[in-house]
Amino acid sequence: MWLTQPLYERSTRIFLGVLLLAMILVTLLHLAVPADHPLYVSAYTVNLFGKYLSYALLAVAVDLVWGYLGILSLGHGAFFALGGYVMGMYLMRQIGDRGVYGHPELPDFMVFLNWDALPWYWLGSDSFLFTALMVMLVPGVLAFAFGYLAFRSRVTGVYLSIMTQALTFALMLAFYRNEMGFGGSDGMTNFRDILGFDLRTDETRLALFLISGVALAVGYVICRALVNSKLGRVCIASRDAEARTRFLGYRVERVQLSVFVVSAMLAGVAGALYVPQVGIINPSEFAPLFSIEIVLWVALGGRATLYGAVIGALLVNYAKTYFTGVMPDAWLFALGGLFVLVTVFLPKGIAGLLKQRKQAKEKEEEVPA
Amino acid sequence: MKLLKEMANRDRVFEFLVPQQSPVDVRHGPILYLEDVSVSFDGFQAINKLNLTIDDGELRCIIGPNGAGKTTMMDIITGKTRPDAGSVWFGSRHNLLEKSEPEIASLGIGRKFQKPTVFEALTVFQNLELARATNKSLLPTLLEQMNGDIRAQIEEVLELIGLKELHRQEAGILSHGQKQWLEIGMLLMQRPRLLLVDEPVAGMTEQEMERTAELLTGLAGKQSVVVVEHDMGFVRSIARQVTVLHQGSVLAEGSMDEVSNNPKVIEVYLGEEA
Amino acid sequence: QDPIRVGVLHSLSGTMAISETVLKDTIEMLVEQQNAQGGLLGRELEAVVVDPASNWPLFAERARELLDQHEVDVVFGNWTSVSRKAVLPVFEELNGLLFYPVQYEGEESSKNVFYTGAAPNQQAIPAVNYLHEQVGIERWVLAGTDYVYPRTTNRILASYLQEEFGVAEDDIMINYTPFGHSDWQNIVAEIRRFGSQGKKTAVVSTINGDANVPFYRELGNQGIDAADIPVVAFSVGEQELSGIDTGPLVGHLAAWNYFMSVDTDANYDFIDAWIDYTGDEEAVTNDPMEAHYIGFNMWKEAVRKAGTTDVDEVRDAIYGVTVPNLTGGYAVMMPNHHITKPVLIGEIQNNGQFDVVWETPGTVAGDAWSDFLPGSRDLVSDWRAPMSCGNYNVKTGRCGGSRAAEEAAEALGE
Amino acid sequence: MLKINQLNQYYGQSHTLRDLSLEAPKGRCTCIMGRNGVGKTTLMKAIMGEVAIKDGSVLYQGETELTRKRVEDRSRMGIGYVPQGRQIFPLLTVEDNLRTGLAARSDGQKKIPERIYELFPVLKEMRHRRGGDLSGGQQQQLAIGRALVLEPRLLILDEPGEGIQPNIVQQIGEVIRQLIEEDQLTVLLVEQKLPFARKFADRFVIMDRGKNLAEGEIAELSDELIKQYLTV
Amino acid sequence: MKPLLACLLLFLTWLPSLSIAEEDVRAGALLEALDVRSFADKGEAISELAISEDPRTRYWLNALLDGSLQRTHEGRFVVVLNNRGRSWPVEDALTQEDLGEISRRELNRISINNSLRNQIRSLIAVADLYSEDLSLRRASAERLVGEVDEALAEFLAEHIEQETDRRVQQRLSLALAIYQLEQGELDAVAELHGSLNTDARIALSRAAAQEENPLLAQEAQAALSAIEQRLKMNRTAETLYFGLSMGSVLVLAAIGLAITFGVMGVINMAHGELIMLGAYTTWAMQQLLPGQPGLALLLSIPAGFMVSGLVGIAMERGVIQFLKGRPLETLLATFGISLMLQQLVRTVISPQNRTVVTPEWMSGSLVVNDALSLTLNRLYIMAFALLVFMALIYILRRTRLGLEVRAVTQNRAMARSMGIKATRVDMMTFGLGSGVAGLAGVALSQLTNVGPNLGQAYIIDSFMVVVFGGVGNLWGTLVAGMSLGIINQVIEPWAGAVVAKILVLVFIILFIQKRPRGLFPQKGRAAGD
Ligand SMILES: Nc1ncnc2c1ncn2[C@@H]1O[C@H](COP(=O)(O)OP(=O)(O)OP(=O)(O)O)[C@@H](O)[C@H]1O
Ligand SMILES: Nc1ncnc2c1ncn2[C@@H]1O[C@H](COP(=O)(O)OP(=O)(O)OP(=O)(O)O)[C@@H](O)[C@H]1O
Ligand SMILES: [Mg+2]
Ligand SMILES: [Mg+2]
Repeated sequence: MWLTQPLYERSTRIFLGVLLLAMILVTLLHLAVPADHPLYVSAYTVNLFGKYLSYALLAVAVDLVWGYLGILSLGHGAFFALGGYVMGMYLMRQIGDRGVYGHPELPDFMVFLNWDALPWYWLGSDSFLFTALMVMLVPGVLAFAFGYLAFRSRVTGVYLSIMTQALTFALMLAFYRNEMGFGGSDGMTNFRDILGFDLRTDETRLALFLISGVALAVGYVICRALVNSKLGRVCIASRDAEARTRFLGYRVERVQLSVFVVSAMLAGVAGALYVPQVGIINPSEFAPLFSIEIVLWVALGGRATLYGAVIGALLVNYAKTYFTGVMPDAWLFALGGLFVLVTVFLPKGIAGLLKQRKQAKEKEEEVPA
Repeated sequence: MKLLKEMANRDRVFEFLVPQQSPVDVRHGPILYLEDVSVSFDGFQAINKLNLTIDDGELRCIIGPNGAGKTTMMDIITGKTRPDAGSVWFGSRHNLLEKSEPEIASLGIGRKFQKPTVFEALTVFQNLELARATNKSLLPTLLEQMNGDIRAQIEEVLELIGLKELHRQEAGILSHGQKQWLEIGMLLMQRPRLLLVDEPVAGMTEQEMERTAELLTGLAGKQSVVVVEHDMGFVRSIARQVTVLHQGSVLAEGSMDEVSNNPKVIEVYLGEEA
Repeated sequence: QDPIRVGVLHSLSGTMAISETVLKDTIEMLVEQQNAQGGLLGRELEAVVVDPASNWPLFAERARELLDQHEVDVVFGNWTSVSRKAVLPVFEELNGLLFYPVQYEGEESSKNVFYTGAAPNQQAIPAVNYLHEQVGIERWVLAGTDYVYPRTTNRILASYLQEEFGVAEDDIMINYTPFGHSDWQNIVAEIRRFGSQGKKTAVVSTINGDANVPFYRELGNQGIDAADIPVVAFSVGEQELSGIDTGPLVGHLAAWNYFMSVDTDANYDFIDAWIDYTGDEEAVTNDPMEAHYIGFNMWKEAVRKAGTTDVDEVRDAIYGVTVPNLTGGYAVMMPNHHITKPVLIGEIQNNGQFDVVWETPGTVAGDAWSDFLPGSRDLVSDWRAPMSCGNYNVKTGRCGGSRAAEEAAEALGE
Repeated sequence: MLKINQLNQYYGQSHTLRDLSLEAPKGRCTCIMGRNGVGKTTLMKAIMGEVAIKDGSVLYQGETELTRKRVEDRSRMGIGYVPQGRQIFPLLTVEDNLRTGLAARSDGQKKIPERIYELFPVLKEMRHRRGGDLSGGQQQQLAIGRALVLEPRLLILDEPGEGIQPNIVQQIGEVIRQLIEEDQLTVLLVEQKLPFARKFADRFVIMDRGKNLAEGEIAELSDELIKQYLTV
Repeated sequence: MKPLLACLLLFLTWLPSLSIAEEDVRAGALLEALDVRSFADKGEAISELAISEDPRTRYWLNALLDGSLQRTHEGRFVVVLNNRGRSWPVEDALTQEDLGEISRRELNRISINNSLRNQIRSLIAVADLYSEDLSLRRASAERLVGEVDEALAEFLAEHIEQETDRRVQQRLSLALAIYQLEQGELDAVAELHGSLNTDARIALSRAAAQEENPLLAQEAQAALSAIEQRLKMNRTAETLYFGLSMGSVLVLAAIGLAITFGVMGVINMAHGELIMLGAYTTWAMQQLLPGQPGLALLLSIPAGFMVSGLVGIAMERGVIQFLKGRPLETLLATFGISLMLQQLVRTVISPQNRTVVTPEWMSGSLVVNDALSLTLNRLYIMAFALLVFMALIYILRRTRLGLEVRAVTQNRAMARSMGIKATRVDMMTFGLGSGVAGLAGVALSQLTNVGPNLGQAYIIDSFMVVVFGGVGNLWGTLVAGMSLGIINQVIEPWAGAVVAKILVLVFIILFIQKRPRGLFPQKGRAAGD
């Protein structure tokens, strides 16, 4: 089947292997090593890794549309945030009557706004299955509506990029409004448990970390299968010569739309995994700058490689954590400098560097032969 | 060399040259029918009441001065440009003005562009693969698997266009002439009912021109071919029926000899010496 | 001996750096001063600074890092409400201690947070009292940035104005703008029209941060004078004014619990120390800095009293701790984790300072739950045993939601 | 006028020009021929500095080592270039396209020489149209016109007749001859079409796989040579 | 308003002065009376002071007004000359002798509040009616509208005759008419008919609402509806003005980007920071030329252009030139640069906002009529935006540089083959776009915060404007900026600022569906591929 096809491919195997190994290692180091041992991985770190992994999935989603379809989405944060909000609503409902006002059904911010019933769009948010569905559907539907309009009228290039930016910006402003019923600027926080498991225990954290890893693996394989298929080549074709692809008989806008929707859904899943791990979702995830940052991860890691996106996301976020800790006053210099240096010296990102290495090695092997 | 000999053997019928079953209805006349087509750009009348019919299986050469509207005419047929007035029919069933580019392409109209356009980031092989006539809607495209049949088809064309050695190269690095060939190859893979070929031999050597001429004449009969070219030698070698366009409408039509002796054509196009 | 670690959780980059960096400096200064006096419990103090970069999820991550990795004994930090909400679960889970220095919307009382800034009843309510009683305001514009603090404050104020002063609904205009709003032409024009109906009008501004400069500029340019329509602001302090040319703003008001211009020796000492610390003769002090000053001293006293930095013991010791504030009075830590504060109304002067024109006779105790909101009217907060609850409903006699209450119930059950 | 010595050029790993040497004498038209992909365009680009060369030299006017000159300066030294694929500026008007050539003129002239419009009347007609809107052949004429604006001493033409109607191709040929005869212009021409080459060139060079395999006066271009090198 | 007249009398009758010693004792007592806690008592004391016959009254009132009248701990009255820093230079309030610097700890301000400030201003205004200075008289007449009491009315009725300036006369009779209307005089309605003055309108609506005099009520009502009609028109004009001025800010912010992004194709995320640098240049200029904010502002125009332009050139040389043909990568690199520039400003200058003073000639508004006044700063900015725009159009359309820029961006290799020095052109173009961003910064410093976040606030809007107008088309940028400004300001009154912003964004998204290449797309074949 086309979906399993990437599993026979070397790069995918390496990727999955490394990911699996890392997950096992972290789990072992967390569970089996005593806390005072230098190799011990604390719950804090596990949590951090879990967050990175959900970012990595997001980056893969962006790479799918940017790298292969040529659509520079400056609004993928919107899909991520929507997935996050759907999950946030579920988590909010799980609080039940343990909120500060003790209302059995309404979240605190609604009690505070004097609402007496849940708005219709909150219906079903107490069911996990429904939530799991909506996590993909909501971003998917938005991506479909937006993409349908945009691709049908052949909005391309920077126009499309800026429109995605406008989309996420508009959503941000809208979610900041208290009347929207999503908690306004404070968003949702103070979550208690998920599926009955207490979110504040180390075990749940570890589980979330592992689930994020699995989600990343699955998402990666799906994307890989997609880009390896003929459809993937059509994507590249339409990226480079859209009109020509049409003259071959491909309905480019449908290709774009479907891949865009898949990518948005993946972003939604990433958001849903992210929220329980960081414990808050608020409109700042819709901020255009965040969406730009995602693109930067991908560019830094290496565009149109998928694994590059993962590397980029992990690296930049780790760098951010590291720098804000050790040099709080100057970390922006370091991060900004990193971006500049990588673009100037590593045009194809880190993945490009790896490829070059590999090729150089192959060359060396060839020469004596 | 071997291939060339084979090519020379005109009896041979290439598998991929067999036209695809197509819903185009040509029982009642021509395969392509343009009537009173006009288009203007910012007030400039590029096509002016153009009438043109192409019969099924015909090979038609279209010549005419630079800017006469030849490429624009092809743009109209393939749906890239919408005319201001007139009608364009494909067979007697399909009104091309109502269709989008992909629809027109899947009806069986293939086109080679004046400036060669290939997918530069894909390999030569993949370029041909994408062009191959097959169901091009979403799911089949996603699920299609490479198999021996397809590969054989592609390799055949690869050999024909002389790019076998380069088939794993990205198309972006090809030279101008190689891109021309690749585009012809893509056209062949498409197996269209009607081929629109815009200046196929620009940048080719004499011998390559001959090869192209053979290829095109070989196609005619089963498929309809419309060729635009400025190289008179080439046109002469393939032409049966020639149409001369001038300032957006037909100036003359007839056999090559008739046309090349037409004083008006000589004046605006051929010049004394040709 | 190990130093006592004091966590500092203020954004040093991003949009909030503008307000928060001085607070980081304040804590560093206080730590330095304390060390100069021989530390605390015979141990050195050490400030651990991290940068949450104005990013709310990062606040939670950083908080966890401070408590989990750096094992700090206390944290001073946060500015925005949302950042506080983001770190709250972390502090409750890891049983940390957070001193929050900014005026806020109330409606919260956590076992692990001490609110040293003003609750709405320590700022908003006295301010409108002043305007109504002393200035004779009859018509009100409640203008704010669209987020929780202004929304809450305005809701409280609207119901307070209607209930207490019988202001008609028509005489209240509520207006919200996005963060960083910069084009105020229309709104100011509207305010001008609203204010020119013959009744004395005032604007109660909960406009936040960067939006203030263009707002005041537009006021000045459209010729709205403090004498015609005074603006009383709850988020504009000396820090914000230092970025504005205050010439046209003279006479507009602000309500705080501290002004740099307050004429006390303690204040002058603090200012001088601050100027020396920053090396900037023009450096200004403001209300949240005073809140940190009070919070730091309270924590210090509590640690002394408890003889340890253990969170639970410090918490138990801190109730009732009284330290001098900078305006000539005393601040007491209440069992609801809020403190007592005087409320001052100041008029803007042309040198970017405020001149106090009115103050509450004594200090006001902070109220976690507003008396003017239907949902929270019945809630009280008292973290001392045996109640030990942040949101005890006096009507139902139950302690809602909080984790501590659950624990208490469990403990009782066993 | 132009002397190329042992030129080597690589695209990444692939060796495109191999020890290529050739000469374009002053006041004559040298025609380079060869199959597709043998490196003709690459050679032209190497002369113009658009591709980097590995080693070898390109001597201009007997003394100037072109490889050491910046790209911009080459046109200022009197080299006009008509690239393959036209390369006009699509969003500039025809007039502006022509005006770009004025930059390289040493006499600081600000006006487009009338001569260009006389040669290609169509350009005058379409003066205010965007270059990109023109038909293929019109663009080709524009590209040649643009190169002539700078009144070159050496003119490099890469398949100039491509896509141009026959009578204009003739005309272009005649113009080139005229310039050669009147102004002692040197021309380096890439051309596949034998009749054209035979008619307008003085010398020929046959290239294959990046090498110069044969050269001589155009009269010496025998059918044998053609068969040997130009047949696929 | 008794004191008003009293004060007036004082200024009229210039009494021979008493002996110095006597005078000082009296004056001391007058000032002493001011130093009381209660503002009511202070008000009394001010009236006392006003009717005292001391020639220094005006000096004291002014000092009181701007808060510089203070008292030392020893009880001496002083006037503070400069109130920044820890010690302040002062002079004696009675003798005006220089007392050197006194620590601020030693000083207590005689504070006033808004109502006292009002009182003092009115006192001064009445006195100003006699000033030689026409502008003072006009301002004073302006102030008196709506403040007339019985005593003043009588006086004014006489005074109008003596006044020579028509504007002052008109204002005074308006002021008088309002008073008369309040007294129930029917004639006054005619005088107020059609007046857009707020106090007049209030007086009319009061008159219309009262019931004792039905005839008056009726007349007043009629006058009022005429006024409403005119007000509506003025409001429309006002909204239009707001829209245009917001539009010109958008245009100004975006126009530099229209060059670096629109023409050169560099997705310049650091554009906002270049704007910020321009704004900081204005601040620095004002620091260099203290006391001359206007001159400093004018000088900042070339300076801001240079600073941002040079930084832009450095960016181009240092980074962007290596990214030729990789436009998307420029997003990455310039984003990095933008982070660094922001932090640079934070560490080198300060994370806090800086004060940029608005020069006298730029503050306030141009009064068209009582209901419509155009804020001067925005008027200037509008003109400035147009000027910058015209200059750019000229450069790009009419100069050699413009041609070369366009040639290089469309086909770099070919342009170089044509002898165009592409490197230099790139540098100049990017410098030009950046410099223009700097100009925008200079202008914005007059409207908004000058702080490290300034750029962030404008970057998204700028991209929106450029794209909406059609990339690569300067006219498009102009029209797009202006229309977005107007749309926003038209929606805002009924939808609120937040929703207006959202609606504008939605509008842009939908609009682009209709015209996928902006308002003024590049047309023709070439644009297609
Ligand atoms: N989008 C457009 N905008 C303006 N003019 C156009 C446009 N498309 C074509 N034209 C004009 O229409 C005329 C016909 O162009 P077309 O490309 O069809 O010519 P052609 O016959 O193919 O010429 P050639 O043999 O040189 O390729 C030309 O003069 C061209 O300038
Ligand atoms: N950018 C490139 N990178 C790698 N290889 C290239 C590149 N450009 C051209 N080539 C290769 O170099 C060889 C020579 O190309 P060139 O364009 O010089 O051929 P040409 O002789 O001009 O052919 P034609 O007659 O088709 O124009 C070709 O095989 C081509 O594939
Ligand atoms: Mg054509
Ligand atoms: Mg070539």
